[in-house]
This record gives sequence, structure tokens and C-alpha cells, in this order.
Amino acid sequence: MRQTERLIDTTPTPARSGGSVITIDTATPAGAARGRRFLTMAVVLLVIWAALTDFRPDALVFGLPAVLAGAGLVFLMPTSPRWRLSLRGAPGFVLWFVAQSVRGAVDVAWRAFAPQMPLRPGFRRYPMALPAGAPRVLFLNTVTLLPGTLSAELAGDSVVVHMLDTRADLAADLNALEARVAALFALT
Amino acid sequence: MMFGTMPQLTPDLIYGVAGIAVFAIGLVGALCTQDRLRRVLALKLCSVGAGFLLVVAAWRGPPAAPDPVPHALVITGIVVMVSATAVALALIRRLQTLETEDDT
Amino acid sequence: MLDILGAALIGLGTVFFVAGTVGLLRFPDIFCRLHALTKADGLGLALIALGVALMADGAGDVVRITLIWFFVAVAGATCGHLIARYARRAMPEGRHD
Amino acid sequence: MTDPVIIFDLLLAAAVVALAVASLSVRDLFVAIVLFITFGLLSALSWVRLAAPDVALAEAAIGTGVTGALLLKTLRHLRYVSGTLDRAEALSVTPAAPVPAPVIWANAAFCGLVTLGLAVAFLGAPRSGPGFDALVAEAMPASGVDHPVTAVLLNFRAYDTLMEVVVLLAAVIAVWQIERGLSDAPAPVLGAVWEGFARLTLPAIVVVGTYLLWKGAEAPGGAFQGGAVLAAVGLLLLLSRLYVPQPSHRGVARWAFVLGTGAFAGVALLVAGGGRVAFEYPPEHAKTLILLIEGLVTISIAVTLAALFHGREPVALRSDRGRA
Amino acid sequence: MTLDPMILALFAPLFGAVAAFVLPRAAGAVGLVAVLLTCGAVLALARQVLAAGAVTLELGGWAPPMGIALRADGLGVAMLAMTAAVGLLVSVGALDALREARQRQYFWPLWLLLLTGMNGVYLGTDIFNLYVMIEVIALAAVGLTVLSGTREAVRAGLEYMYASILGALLFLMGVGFVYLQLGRLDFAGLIAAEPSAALSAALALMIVGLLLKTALFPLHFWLPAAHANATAPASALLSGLVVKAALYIFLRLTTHVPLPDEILVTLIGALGAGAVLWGGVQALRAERLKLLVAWSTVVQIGLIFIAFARAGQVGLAESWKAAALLILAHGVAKAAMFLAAGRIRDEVGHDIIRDLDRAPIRPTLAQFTFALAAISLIGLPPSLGFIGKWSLMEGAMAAGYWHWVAVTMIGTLLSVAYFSRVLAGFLRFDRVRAPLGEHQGWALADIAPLTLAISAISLGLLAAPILSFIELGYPFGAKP
Amino acid sequence: MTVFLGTILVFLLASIIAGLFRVLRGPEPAERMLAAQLFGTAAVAILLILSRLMDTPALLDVAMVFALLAAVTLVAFVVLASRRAG
Repeated sequence: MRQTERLIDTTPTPARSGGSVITIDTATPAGAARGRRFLTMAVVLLVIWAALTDFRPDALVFGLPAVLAGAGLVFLMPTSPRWRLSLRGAPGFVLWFVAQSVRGAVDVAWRAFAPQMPLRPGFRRYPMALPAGAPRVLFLNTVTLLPGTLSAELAGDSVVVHMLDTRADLAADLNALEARVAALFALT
Repeated sequence: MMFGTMPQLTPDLIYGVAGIAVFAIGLVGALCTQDRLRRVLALKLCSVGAGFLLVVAAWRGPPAAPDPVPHALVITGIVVMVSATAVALALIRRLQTLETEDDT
Repeated sequence: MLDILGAALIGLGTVFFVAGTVGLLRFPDIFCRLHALTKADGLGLALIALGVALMADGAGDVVRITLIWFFVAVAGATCGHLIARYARRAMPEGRHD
Repeated sequence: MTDPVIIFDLLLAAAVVALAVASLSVRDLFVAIVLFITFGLLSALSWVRLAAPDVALAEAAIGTGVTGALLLKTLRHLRYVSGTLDRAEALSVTPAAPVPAPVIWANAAFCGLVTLGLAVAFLGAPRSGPGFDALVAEAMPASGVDHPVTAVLLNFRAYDTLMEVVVLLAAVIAVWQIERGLSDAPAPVLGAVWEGFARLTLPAIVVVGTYLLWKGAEAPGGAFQGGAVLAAVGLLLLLSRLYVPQPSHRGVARWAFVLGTGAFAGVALLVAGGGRVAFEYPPEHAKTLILLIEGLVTISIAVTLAALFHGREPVALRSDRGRA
Repeated sequence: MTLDPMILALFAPLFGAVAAFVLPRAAGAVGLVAVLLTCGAVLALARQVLAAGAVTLELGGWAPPMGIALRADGLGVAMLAMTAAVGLLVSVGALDALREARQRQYFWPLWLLLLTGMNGVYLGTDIFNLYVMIEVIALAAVGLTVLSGTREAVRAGLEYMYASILGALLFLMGVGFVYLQLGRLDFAGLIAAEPSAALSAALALMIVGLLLKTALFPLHFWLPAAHANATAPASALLSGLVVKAALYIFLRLTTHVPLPDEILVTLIGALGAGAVLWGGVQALRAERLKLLVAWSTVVQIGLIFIAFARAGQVGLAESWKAAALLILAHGVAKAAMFLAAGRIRDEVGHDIIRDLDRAPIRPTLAQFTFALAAISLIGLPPSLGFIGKWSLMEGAMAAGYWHWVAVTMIGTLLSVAYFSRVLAGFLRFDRVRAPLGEHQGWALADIAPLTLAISAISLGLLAAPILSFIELGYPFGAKP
Repeated sequence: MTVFLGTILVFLLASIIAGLFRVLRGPEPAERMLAAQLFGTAAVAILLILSRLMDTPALLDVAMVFALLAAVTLVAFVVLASRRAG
């Protein structure tokens, strides 16, 4: 399991599929990567705990062990490539995501209520340019909330997408999404 | 209904009767089903039925708070039941393994 | 005022829930039904959560509602993917286009 | 009568009863289990309507969550062992001859009779009748906690609760004894999306479980609910093979199983003295002691429930993957 | 820190179980120490009861009905003492009788948990607490049933599990109805209660549940296989002690809340009669020794219920004494008999009754033990079983209930018949005992059942003090 | 407001009951799981509304546990119902 981590430097994903991912193998051992992730997770969990308990300090008697145990779970998880979020990309992504998911829900609700049910379902394969790890997971989950698409399976570097209407322009939608995700993770 | 006067339809009445029915269904299932796994389901239904009865008995018309003791009893009952279920299921798994080994 | 807005959001959310259920019953195959559930129900719950949050008493409640929504959203997308993946593998061969 | 909430109650009660019937009468065992899980979910909702959120939490987490996973695991094991895992016709594990109609009617009649008899007794009994309300309310200030159900569980009737933890211990010992070192059916790989989900949510579930435990001192929640939610993390780890129990972990597991029982019983004994009897916590330390017991019991419950799900004692007889 | 003997009787086996589980290598020693401590606690408790009548302890300082109280009176302590004494001797026997490391490792924690549960039942005064206790007993008992790990044992254990859970759940539903009606769950509340529909339903549910757990005909279906397929020490505990816990609760309940109708008392007696006859016939037909002994348990349970019903509703105030004597007698004798049967099986290599006297080896001591235990179970003087049966028939005759006398006589004849199937073979002294070297660890495993069997006979001489002891503290008096 | 929220509850419960038909009809195990997911989400929604209606903020905690457990159950379904390994 002593696997060196792949650090993503820059990825040429200018809204075009098939672009290869440049990875730089650094000498960061898995242990250090996990330690860093442990700290990040501990901070996040501490915030959640504090918010749940109305910032009461006496709750930390239980909170600290819980946070440590929860963050300690990273040592059971397989290592994954490192990533960082871009603060500049985040608001844009969130707004776009909200709009898209509303569109997606309205779209499917309309199809469900429509008497003749305008469906032409089918599968399409789409090659991803995003690097493995968090960006790809976010991409796959977001595809599911986009109008008319559902990520059904991951096959190597491409994703099998189920579409409610195969006439829609899948590549255009997903390219846009990839660009957004890349911006969020500061990959561009 | 049974006593001539229509009782006021309150949650405790509704769920109480439902709980008793669930208990009876579980009882019949526990006595009559052949399938081992399904008998465990039936017993579990019985326990939920008994839980219903206790929770209903604890209910006081709002805004009064319910009696906490039966709630504690039902929680105990739920934990006891999951223990019993786990043992029964372990027995079922073991028995199936033994029976299959003997058949082959 | 906030209560009225909250109630409106809750009502709207319920409409999406009903849409999801109609889709679940009407759509022809499992993948289409998955679309209905993940998208419509997800948005429906988000709207209901927002509506309830508008009526909530304190900041603590809002935090918990947000956490619930976030969890349901993430779990919904993940579970949708997992079910689709499962269904594709259980499917007889030959429909992979 | 036109109150929609009462309609909701009626609908919910009817659904609960219908699900109970359906889960026993469908042919496919998998469907039976799905229906049963739904049944548990809806009964938990009913208990919420009856103002028993603690019970609803316990039922959802333990009665439905852990039990459902246990049932599914058992079904899979049975199908795997009997070699019908890949076959669609493996509806029932021990197939029986179709039940003749008279038997069904006799059953239904018996069921109706029991319901009727018990319902008459139920309707004749006082409702919102006598109870412990006043006694508990009077004793609450001395209990050390602010939530009545927790006070009952951990103080007024702590003896019951200790024995309940003992039942869990007995169950895990029995299960370790019953199941021998045989391997399980192989688990499928869940993929990258699942991994991302696990990374994000498993730690959060740990925090939420502990939060329930902490919350128990003043609001619905407590050791059993919190322990069950923590056990859910264990279940997920076991299901996805992120954690595979090793024979060398047995010692730790044993200590974790007995931790709750030992701590609970130990505290109950140690407080006795100076005119106090067992389980009588000194009022000034009651809260600390109760929290201590709850914390340790939660760990025990979480580990025990996860071990009950895993089943056999981890022994190094054969490889853990696949049947040799 | 003051240690009340009641607390010690509960916590010694509990901590013993915990220690035996985490220290599997030292399980035997830990277990024995825990059982000895329990015996000491019971002795101390007996002295308290002799001095003061009933003793009560309010746990946590919370008075019933909200809190839970422990109460020891004559009957309860007699049951505790029987359990502890039989348990101690079975434990001593188990040190030798269990061969596999795995069995040894799991026997001790399960048995000590079982002991905790039983002591809890005999000290309990709260019906919900009794429910939790019978679940502790049920899980530990099922674990012991399947200790041998054979397919038959697992199958029997599963049936036992179903019966046990169902019985406990019926009891729990009854608890629900009691709470619904009375709003309290302690015995004092039950005694003070006015009759009502909900209480009748509760009593019906609880009695059916207990009868299922105590295996009264026709609810006995799970017992023979479960008791016959367990390993010998486990069978001894299951048959001698475990079924008594539910019986004890039944006795308490039915005397606290009298059955509303004479017909019900007669019905329970009739079920007992059914058990005596059906069990007797099955024991006559049994092919294996342990199965025969297990069926004899069904018979004896039936007998205890006849003793309960011997004089109808009016005689209930006295009937429980006959029942209690039979319970004690059966506990001691049946444990001895199962251990002896286990020894015979160990030495001969099988327990097919027909082939037993053809075996080259004669386990003389075990056979002698078996015969002594049979004397008590048949009810020959001067055994405790005889006193119990005599007290049963005396009461029935005094009340003019001759049918119970007749059933008891028929049952006695049947038991003579089925035990003589075994004993006849033993009495042929034409075969030599095998050399000592071929016997495995006979010392403890033989001496323990022999002691039990001798006690079963000689306790009959102490019947009068036992009778006056179980009346201490008015077990079924006006106020517990 | 009570009437309105009560009506919403009835709708949500009705959608659960409608989902039951999908469980019964199947035919694939995946379809049944799908309905189970619907139940989880709808139950969370019901609890959120009930917490307002019954004025019990504690129900939010119950909803949180339901949300967590729905996901656990689903993963258990996917892992334990799959016919083939890997």
C-alpha cells in the first residue's frame, strides 16, 4: 500500500474531451498525505460538532474523541490524489449547480406529468478528462443531478451516462460541467 | 364502537389497534410459516406490536408530555430483540452451512 | 410573512415529490425511474427543508436542517449512481451501447 | 374528524398493518425484507406521532437499520451457501409446499380473534391512565440529567438497562460461539463514487452518532441510539471491506464487548457504601457518572452491533475472501 | 463499600462472565471462583432470611413502583440455593467433561450469564425486569444448547430460540397490558389490582408465554431435541435449572394475580396430565438415553403443573408448596441424571439404550448415579421427589380431586417402566469394568453427579426444614 | 397552517404508499431498492414537517438519523443483494 501520491499540477482541460492528464509523482509518502487529510477532516468535523451543539464548550468532552475517531477513519481509507478547492471558483459553481439541479428536476417532473411521456432513453459513453479522485467523484455526482443525465457506471476513464433523451447534446453539457469542476478545483 | 358510544378518534386509539393487529399478525406468522428467515421476521413483528402497545400506553393527549418509563422499556425491548435476532440469524446461517456440507 | 413563504416552498417541494412518485410509477425502465427519484425528490426535499428552515426557531435548527439536506443530497446522488451501476450489471448483456 | 393529521394517522396505521401482512406473505424473501425495512421505517414514524422520538430513533437505528442489514446478510449467505446466489428462482431459502387455502383462512381467523380479544381488552383499559409521570417528574431533579427517558434508563431503572447491555453481551458471545470460521460470500467492489462518499460521510456519521449520545442528557437520544449510529459506520466499513477483522483483533474486540457491562456494573457497585445501595449515584456526581457510563456503553454497543453483523469470530482458519 | 448478598449473587456471576470471556485461558478457574462466590452470597442471604424473614433492597434508592426492588424470601432463596448448588456441582463436573478447547472457552461465560439471569429472576419483583432476565437466560441457554456444534444441536437450538423469543414476546405484550391497566409494573401493584379485562388479557399472554418457555405439553415441542443434543453439562443446566426460571415466574404470577376461573386451573392441570402421559409414552419409545431423560423432563414439568392444580382454586394457597418441592427435587435429580448419561455416553461411545448393556465397558459409577437419580425422579422414598409427589397426592385427596391422584399414579408407573428399560441393563453384573486407564478424567466428572444424586435422595430426609424454610417471608402472603 | 401541513403530510405518505407498489411489482431487485430510497427521502421530509407541526425540534435529530440510515440501508442493499461478485 506504500503508494506515492499523484499530485495534480495543471491539467489542460479547456472544455475538450480526451485531453491527457499530466501528473507529477512527488515523493510525498502516503503517511504524510493521510496526516494532512486527517487534520483537514478534524477541523471540518469540529466545526460540524460545534454547530450541532450550539458552540457549548462542555460538549467537547464527547466532541473531541468523536472528532478524533471520525477523522481517524481516513487511516482506513485508501489513499487518493490530493486536491484543493479554489475559492474563486466556488460561488460560480454553486450557483450554476443550483440552477442546473432545478432545471433537472423541472425537466424530469415535466416528463413525468406529460401525458405522452417524451422519453427516448439510452446509454452514452463519455470520456472524462478530469483526474481521478475528488474532482471525478464530484463530476459523477453532479452528472446525476443535471437535466436528463445519470451517471451509471465508471469504465476506466470514461463514464457511461444514461440519458432520458438521447437526442440532447451530451458532450456539450458535460464539457461545460467538466470546465466548472476544473475551475472549482483550481485545475485550469 | 363496541360499547355503543363512538370513541374519540385519537392517535393512541388508532395506533393501539394497529399495534395489536401487528402483534397478532406476527404471532400467526411465527406459528405458521415454514421458512426460517420469515419466522424471524414474524417474531420481529410481534416485538414491534408490543412496542406499539407500550408507546400508546405512555401517550398523553398533547400538550401533556408522555410517560417516559414505557419509552425506556421499549428501547430496552428493541435492543433485546436485535440481540435475539442476531443469535437466531447466526443459527440459521450455521444450520444452512451444516446442512449443505452434509448434502454434498 | 416568512411562514407564508415557507409554506409555499413546502407546497412546491411536495409537487416535486409527487412528480418523482409519478415518474417512479410511469417511467418505462429502472434508469428512467432513477432520474425521476434522484432529481425530483432531491429538489423536493431541498425545497421542503428550505421551507422548514424559514419557519425554524433558532440557528441550531437551521444548521441541522442544512446538514440533513446536504446529507440527503450527497446520498441521493451516490445511491442513484450505485443503483444504476448495480442494475447495469444485473442486466442481461447486450444493452451496452 | 376532518383534521388531515388524523387522516395521516389512519393512513399510516393502515400502511403499517398492510406492510406487516405483506412482509409475511410475499413469495420472494428479498421483497419480504425490503417490506420489513419499510415497515420498521413507518412504525418509527408512528412513534414520532405518539411523541416518542427516542423510541423512534432506537427503532430506526437498531430495529430497522441494523436488523435489516443482518437479515440481508443472512439471506445472501443462505443463497451463497446453497448455491442459488446467481439464480433468480432463489426466492425462498427453504421452499415449502404452497399453503392450502383453508389453512390461510384459519390463520386469518386466529389472527382476527387474537386482535379482537386484545382490542377489547385495550379499549376497556383506561387511556391516558395511571402511570409514572408524577413519580418521574418528582424524582427528575435528583437524577443528574434533564431528559426523562435517559433518567429512567440510566438512573431510575438502571438495573434493567444493565441487564439489557448484558443481553447484548450474551448475544455476541453466543454468535461467536455459533458461527465457525467459515468464509462469507465475496463482496462486490463499489467503485470510486462510493469511495468518495465514504470519505466524506463516514467521519460525519461518527460525529452525528456521538452527538446523539451527548444530546441524550437533555433531549431525545442517548447511548443506544448513538451506539447504533456508530455501529452503522462499522457496518459500512465491513460491507465495503474497508475494514476486515483480523484474528489479532480478537483481544481488543473482547475488551470492547465487555467494556460497557463492566463499567456499568462496576460503577453500580462502587457507588454503594456510606448508606447507599448499588446503582445509587451520589446526586452531586450523578451527571458525571451517567455520562461516563453512557460513553463507555456506547462504545460497547457500537462494537457489539457491528460484531453481531459480522457474525463469526475472526479466526485464521481460511482466507477471508471466497470459499476455499 | 458495603456488599449486600443479593447484589453479590447478581454481580459475582456477571463479573465472572466478563472475566471468563476476556481471559479465555483462565475461564475455568475464573468461572469456578465466581460460582463459589455466588454460593457464599446465597448462604449469607439464607442466614438473613432465616433471621429476618423476607429481605428487600431498593436498587438505586428508588422505591418501587418507579424503581426496581430486589426481594428475597424463603422460596426465592430456596431456588437460589438449588441453582447455586447444582450449578457448582455441574461446574465441577464440566471442568472434566468438556474436552474441546472451544467448548471450554465458551461454556463458562455463557453459563455464568445464565446464572446471572436466573438469580435475577429469583430476586426480581418487577415484571419488566423479569422479561429482560428471561431474555438473558434465553440467549445464554441457546448458546449452551448449540455448544456441541452438531447439526442436530443447531437445529434444536434454533427451534428453542424461536420458542424462547416467542414466549418472551408474549410475556412482553402482557407487560404492556399490565402497564396500560395499572400504570405500574411491580408485584405489589399486581397484588393490589382489581380484576379487569386488560389484566386478564395480560395474564393470559404472560401465562402462555411462560408455559411455552417452561415447555408444558403441548408447548413442549422444542424441549426434547434441545436438551438431548446439548453437551452433558449444558443439558444438566438446561433441564435442571433453566426451565425452572419460567416455572417460578408462573408460580409467582398466578398466586399474585389469581386465575379468574376454576376452569383455567383445571385446564392447566389437564395440560400437566397430558404432559405426564404423552411424555411417558415418548420416553418409553425413545431410542437414545439422553432423549429419554429429556422426555422425562417433559413428564416432570407436567407433574409440577398437576401439583399446582391439585386442589383447584381453593387449594392454591397450599399447592405451591408441593410444586416448589417438586421443582427443587427435579432440579437436583435431573442435573445428576444428565451428567451421568453424559458420562455413560462418553465411556461407551454412544447412548443407544438397546445396545448399552452390550458395550464392553461398564461405567459403573455413572450407572449407579443414574439409578439413584431415577429413584428420586420416580418418586420412591426417601427421596425429595417422593415427598413432593406425596404432598401433591395428599392435597388432591384431601380436596377430593381423585383424577389428579390417578394421573400421578399412572405417571409414576410409566416412569418406572421407562427408567427400568435403562436400569434393567445396568443390573446385570456379568461384565467387568474396564481398567481405569481407559477412563478419561473420571474423577470430577463422576463425583459431581454422584453427589447430586445422593443429595436428591437424602434431601428427602430434610423435607420438613425445607418446607418451613420456603414459607419464610410469606412468599405469597398479602404483601411482598 | 396545521391543515395545510397535515395535507402535505398525507401527500408525502401517499407517495410512500405508491412506492410500495414498485416494491411489490419489481421485477428487478434494483427497482425495489429504488423505492426504498424514495421512502428514506420522503420519511425525512415528513419528519421535517412534523417537527414544525408538533413543535418538537428533537425530530430534526430523528430526521438526521433517518437520512444517514437510508444511505446505509441502500449500500447494504447494493452489496448484499448483488448476485455476482466484483
